[in-house]
Amino acid sequence: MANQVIENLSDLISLLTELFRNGRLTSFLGYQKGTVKFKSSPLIASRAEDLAALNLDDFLHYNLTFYLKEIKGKVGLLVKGCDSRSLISLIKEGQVQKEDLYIIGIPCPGQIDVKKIAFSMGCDPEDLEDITRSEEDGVIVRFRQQVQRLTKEQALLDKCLACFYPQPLLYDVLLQGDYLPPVPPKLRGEDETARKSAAEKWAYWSAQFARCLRCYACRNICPACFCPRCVVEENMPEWISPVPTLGDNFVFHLMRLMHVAGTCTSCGECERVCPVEIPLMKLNEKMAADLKELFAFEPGVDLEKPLPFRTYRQEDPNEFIK
Amino acid sequence: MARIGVFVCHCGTNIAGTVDVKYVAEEVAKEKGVLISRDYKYMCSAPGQNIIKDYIRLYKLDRVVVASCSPLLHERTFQNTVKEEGLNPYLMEMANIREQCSWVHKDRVEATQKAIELIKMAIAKVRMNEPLYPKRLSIKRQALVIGGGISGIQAALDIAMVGHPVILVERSPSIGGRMAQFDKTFPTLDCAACILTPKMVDVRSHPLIRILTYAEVESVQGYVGNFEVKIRQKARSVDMSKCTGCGECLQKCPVRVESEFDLGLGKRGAIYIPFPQAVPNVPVIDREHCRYFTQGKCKVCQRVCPGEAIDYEQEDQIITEKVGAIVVATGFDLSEPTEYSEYGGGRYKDVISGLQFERMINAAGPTEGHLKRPSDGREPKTIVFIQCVGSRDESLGRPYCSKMCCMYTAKHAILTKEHNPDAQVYVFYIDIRAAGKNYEEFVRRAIEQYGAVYLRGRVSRILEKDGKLIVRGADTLVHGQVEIEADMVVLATALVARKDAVHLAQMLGIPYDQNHFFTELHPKLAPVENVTSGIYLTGACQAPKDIPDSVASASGASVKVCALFATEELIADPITAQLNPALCSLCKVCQEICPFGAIKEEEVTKPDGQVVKQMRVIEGVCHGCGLCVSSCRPGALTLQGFTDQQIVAEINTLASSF
Amino acid sequence: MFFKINQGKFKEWLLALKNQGEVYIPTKENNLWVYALLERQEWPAYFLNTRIPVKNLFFPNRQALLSWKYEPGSMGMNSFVPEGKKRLIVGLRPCDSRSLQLLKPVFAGEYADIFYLKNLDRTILIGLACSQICPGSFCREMQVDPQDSADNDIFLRATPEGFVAKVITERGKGLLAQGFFAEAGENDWAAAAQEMPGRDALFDLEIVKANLNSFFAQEEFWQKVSAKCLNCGICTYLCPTCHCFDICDLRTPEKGVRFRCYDSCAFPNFTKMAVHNPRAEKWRRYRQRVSHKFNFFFQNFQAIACVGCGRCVNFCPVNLDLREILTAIH
Amino acid sequence: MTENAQKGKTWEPRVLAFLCRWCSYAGADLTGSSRLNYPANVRILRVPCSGRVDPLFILKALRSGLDGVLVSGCHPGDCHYTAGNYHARRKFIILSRLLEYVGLDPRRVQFSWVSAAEGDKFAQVVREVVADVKELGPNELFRIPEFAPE
Repeated sequence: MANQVIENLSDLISLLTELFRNGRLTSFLGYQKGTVKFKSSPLIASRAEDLAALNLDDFLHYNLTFYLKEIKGKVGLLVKGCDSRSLISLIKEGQVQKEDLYIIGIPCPGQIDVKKIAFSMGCDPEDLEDITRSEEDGVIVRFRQQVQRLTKEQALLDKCLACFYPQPLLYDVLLQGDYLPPVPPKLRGEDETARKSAAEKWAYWSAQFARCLRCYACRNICPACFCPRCVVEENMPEWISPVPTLGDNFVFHLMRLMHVAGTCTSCGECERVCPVEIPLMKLNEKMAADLKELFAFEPGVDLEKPLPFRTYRQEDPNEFIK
Repeated sequence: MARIGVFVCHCGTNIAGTVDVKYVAEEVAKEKGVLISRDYKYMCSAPGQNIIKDYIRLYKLDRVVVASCSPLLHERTFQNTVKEEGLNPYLMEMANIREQCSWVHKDRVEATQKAIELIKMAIAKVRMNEPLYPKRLSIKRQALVIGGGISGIQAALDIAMVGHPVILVERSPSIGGRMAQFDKTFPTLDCAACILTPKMVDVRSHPLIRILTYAEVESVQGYVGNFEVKIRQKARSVDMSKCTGCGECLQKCPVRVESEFDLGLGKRGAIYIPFPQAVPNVPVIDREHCRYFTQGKCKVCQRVCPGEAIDYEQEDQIITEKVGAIVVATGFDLSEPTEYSEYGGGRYKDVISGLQFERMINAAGPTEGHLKRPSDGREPKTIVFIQCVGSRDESLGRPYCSKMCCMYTAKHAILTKEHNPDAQVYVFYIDIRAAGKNYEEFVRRAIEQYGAVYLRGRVSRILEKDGKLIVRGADTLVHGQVEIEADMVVLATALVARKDAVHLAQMLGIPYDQNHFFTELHPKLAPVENVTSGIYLTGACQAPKDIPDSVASASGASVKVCALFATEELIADPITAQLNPALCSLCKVCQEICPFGAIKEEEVTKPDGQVVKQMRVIEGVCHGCGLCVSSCRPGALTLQGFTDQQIVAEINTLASSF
Repeated sequence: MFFKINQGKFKEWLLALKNQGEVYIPTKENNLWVYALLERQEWPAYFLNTRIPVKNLFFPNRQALLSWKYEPGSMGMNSFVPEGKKRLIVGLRPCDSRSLQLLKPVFAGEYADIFYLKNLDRTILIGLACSQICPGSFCREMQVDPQDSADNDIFLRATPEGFVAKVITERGKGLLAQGFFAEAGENDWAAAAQEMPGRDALFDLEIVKANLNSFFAQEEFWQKVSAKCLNCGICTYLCPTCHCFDICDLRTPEKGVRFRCYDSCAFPNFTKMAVHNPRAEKWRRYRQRVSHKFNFFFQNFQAIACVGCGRCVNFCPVNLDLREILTAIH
Repeated sequence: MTENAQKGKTWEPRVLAFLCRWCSYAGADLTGSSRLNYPANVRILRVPCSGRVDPLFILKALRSGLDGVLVSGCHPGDCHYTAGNYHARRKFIILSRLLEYVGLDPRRVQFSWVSAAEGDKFAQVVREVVADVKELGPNELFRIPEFAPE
């Protein structure tokens, strides 16, 4: 792995410009200024001239690797530590080749969770007027003439509080910066929904899945969902009705989980984009915990270890079988 | 619209006694597409089958459901019935209303209701059935035998005898294998060389057998009937076509190194043949030790060779061959005596392995058949044999029994006594396992006739003291400690898989167990077959085997090869996976999990000239398990005969909610 | 005709409305604003707009159309035409109110959609002026006034004390004549108008409309603007005016129900036919969405099928901003 | 279930069993030839291997209103195709745990290894599964409330 470090954004743009010029790149995936507050926008550059819009601000939630499903060729892209795990997953799934990519690692101070902040302030994300990172710790939020300081734990995405891979696991070059976790990473605590009774769990998830519109944003933004045709679109046989009934919604989400098992790195994009706030990360985390416990598998951290549904051990758990 | 006929069997009272067959036939007649629904006393009888045929003709049926006994019993029968009437046999489905309904339920109402639902499931499935046709594949009628021991030799001879060409690949410079190292064979005590050498000569002189010694299989591609193998012929540095086998070079070579064949008990030159009866009788130059290769000068062998056969410039060659079947006969290794430090294996010169003893007592061996202590060359008077050294030892992760040791130790005891009737022989054993023809008698002879002392117990320690070996152990039969002052100790080390067995297994796509022995298709009913069709196993690469077992399995494997070659073309069951490349994401989960290596990636040129990668199911290799199908997320794979559509149609007949 | 009401009376009035029919008010459930049946929840002190547009109450994502059941020798059928039960929706923003009227010609055409029309007919709409411009919205460019709306039966403006109400229809008037409201005048109404933060118009709708035809053939333009698009259905499903649907049956061997559910022109399958998909590429689908709203719909119904609510902008997972495209076309 | 209701019977669960054709299907045949009894609530669907059972089959069966699902294959090490059951086992435990997580009682979806020689075991497994499902009651989890069967 190269040890080259890029000093700053303008050096990065010069490097990319050079790579476009000499044909090493045909596309580049980065970030640009967003058009609504607290959001950047993905930048898809297909020539050096497009790079002028490249901009790194405080809101870089996007896991850009999902665009690799669609954008082929020699692609350069920015990855945060967590995003690089998706790359490893995609390489293992045969969806991209390392040689085709030019991977630029970027430092990440932890991504701001606007929904979490709004929830803790008892308002809607739309109501927040300003969020700025403070030098010492956490963020400063302005909301209806109030100013509030929040700690990182209060302001950052939960996944960032459990960031064990702040530096990309795979890269060609790194952008100068601190590759440290935003806070000392802690394994997520036990999920309280898991402790409920079966009836309570069913009631809880029914309420969640009942809202599902089946807009498929969760699937489409998911780097692990790369099938040319999703089973939900298969109609011979029809596994899942297009009608968003509770039952079909259940089957859709459980099916999707089964299909991304081992490839899903819990990047959380599905939950972020869900227009009806279904807590999909709970399911991803549940799956990740099971894979770890049952098969000692952690997604997206090891290029060599076979994916969990592509291998087996004779001594795999057997007690659940009569 | 399907034209379905349903035929409900009474099976005498077997079905009709519990299931209201008339009512069942009436009910299922209401299903969509069912043109005729009939019941009859015995559907499998000739008149019963005729009813089916008559209705196929009369109603131009294109689908048939037979509700009767288990398909495991009569699926073929009814497939043939419909076939005789011109229908594709795969357009017939069975509903099992006997074993899985009338025989297991007592309540007539419940059983009748269940029978109706089972038949409805079969109707739903058969609607989705499509005619299937067995696939035909060509066969290259040439076999590859890997390993030139007694198993490989026997297999090569058997296959060639039927008239098929055989390539016999052996890694060492000569064929012969382990058996060539042995002196006598149990339980008959005939000389190993006397019975092996003629077979080696037969192989050499057989016009259909091509021997490649000092060669190794490098890669194997393809599938049953159509393998492509690459074999590395290592540079022998001797031109086989010129060498006369005179042996002049062997005498004059100035280098002396330990002979592998004699397990360190003897020496050989840098140019050598492993043993006098080697086939081919052509030496090789061991470049690691040859003075010319290591120091740049010498060339003594070249000077003395009358045939000008020495060729220092020779290079490794890759030989590519097409074969239809492969016999794996790679044999075994022995565990290291150093595993037991308390026995001093490797430290005490006079603690040797059973195979070393075998070389020592062999008249053609390094001591010309004289028992000599490696330390001082004196004849040992007291010899202790220790059994199960490395076998049946959980602590080494080797729980299995090496099977041969009991017998060859008895043989060694007898041979020792025959060499020197005054010698004292002790054998420490755990159990004596002498299950084989004349085996038990043989062991009894060692004890009773030759006076070998058998002590049941483990040796805890061996100490060297004043040129003697003090063997301390337990005799569990008298519940006491014993200490024997021995001149030599022989360890029955374990038979283990070849060190590189896993590498070969992965190359051939054959499974192996935790001990790295190769796994047969079925331990009892398919002992020489392998999950990878066209690859057969024989000899001790599967598990410890003695000569009779090895030879028998070699002949078994050969028959399988010949049976394969006897068929005109391979007829593959049409219940195989099919792939639609348009839906494939190339994630290759199918390739990774297929137990048979039936899915491969290949490059395909599209009509527009574009070259794209595609996965392909090799139908001849696919066994139709459907594992890939259930693992294929976009649904690019389907299993003929058990498609998703068929299975969902069956489930849907049972649906009660939406 | 104007009326006014204070906060306390307003809450009483809401409860009293329950006698008239089902009352829906903006409610925050599971962290998102929806119109929920008034039960015990309070009237919200503050909300921007609902996440799920009000169309969902008229043209739901899961509409049962009919059911059937096989009987021996026959088949029973049953239609799910909504019962005429009266409903009142309180707190619609002007954009959503407009959308209901925009959809009317779609469902009232030659083949009248009884489900939509009956729902519209049985529902009294009580609109509410905005207190803030929503993120991503461009209502004023779309000629929707956040402070006034004629698309309701009653329209409210909030004041520090309570509300000023403008009566628009007769059935609206009937609801106010219940003793909760006091008469008010034009000046009260004007005083209740809130200053909306100013911003230069991003584009002129008339010019966009005029330019769209010429933009249609500019493939590169559409490719570029749609490059980010995910092909998800958020923009269409959250759009108050998108109305494409699919019809599917759910069934067992004996019985079944025919449903109508949303479909989205963003999905590749939307136009997929046996051997051909006229909009297989993403840019064609995106062009279709913009052209339909701002051009084709106008050709059919002489109105623009967009109310500028900004949901598609604010909730787009990849910040694909319709306003930017419209501005570019302008 | 409606049929039973019409006959005025009490509710009886319906269980779908996916059986691999080599071991469990043959085992179920042996149950029959041994004339052992088990409840008639089970419907058997023959598949080549437990590895053929896509988790979607199980979800589909539950979605269709079946009250329970049983998947049965060869014992570990006995798979006719050497490893189908091992691969299946991994998917099944993950699915089973997910179902439990969302509140579906794991007794509704059960797994067993039944060899061709275990006719008695098959009968026992069916008895247990049917008893479990009976205790759990009808699977109405996926039903749309407004269209609950009359």
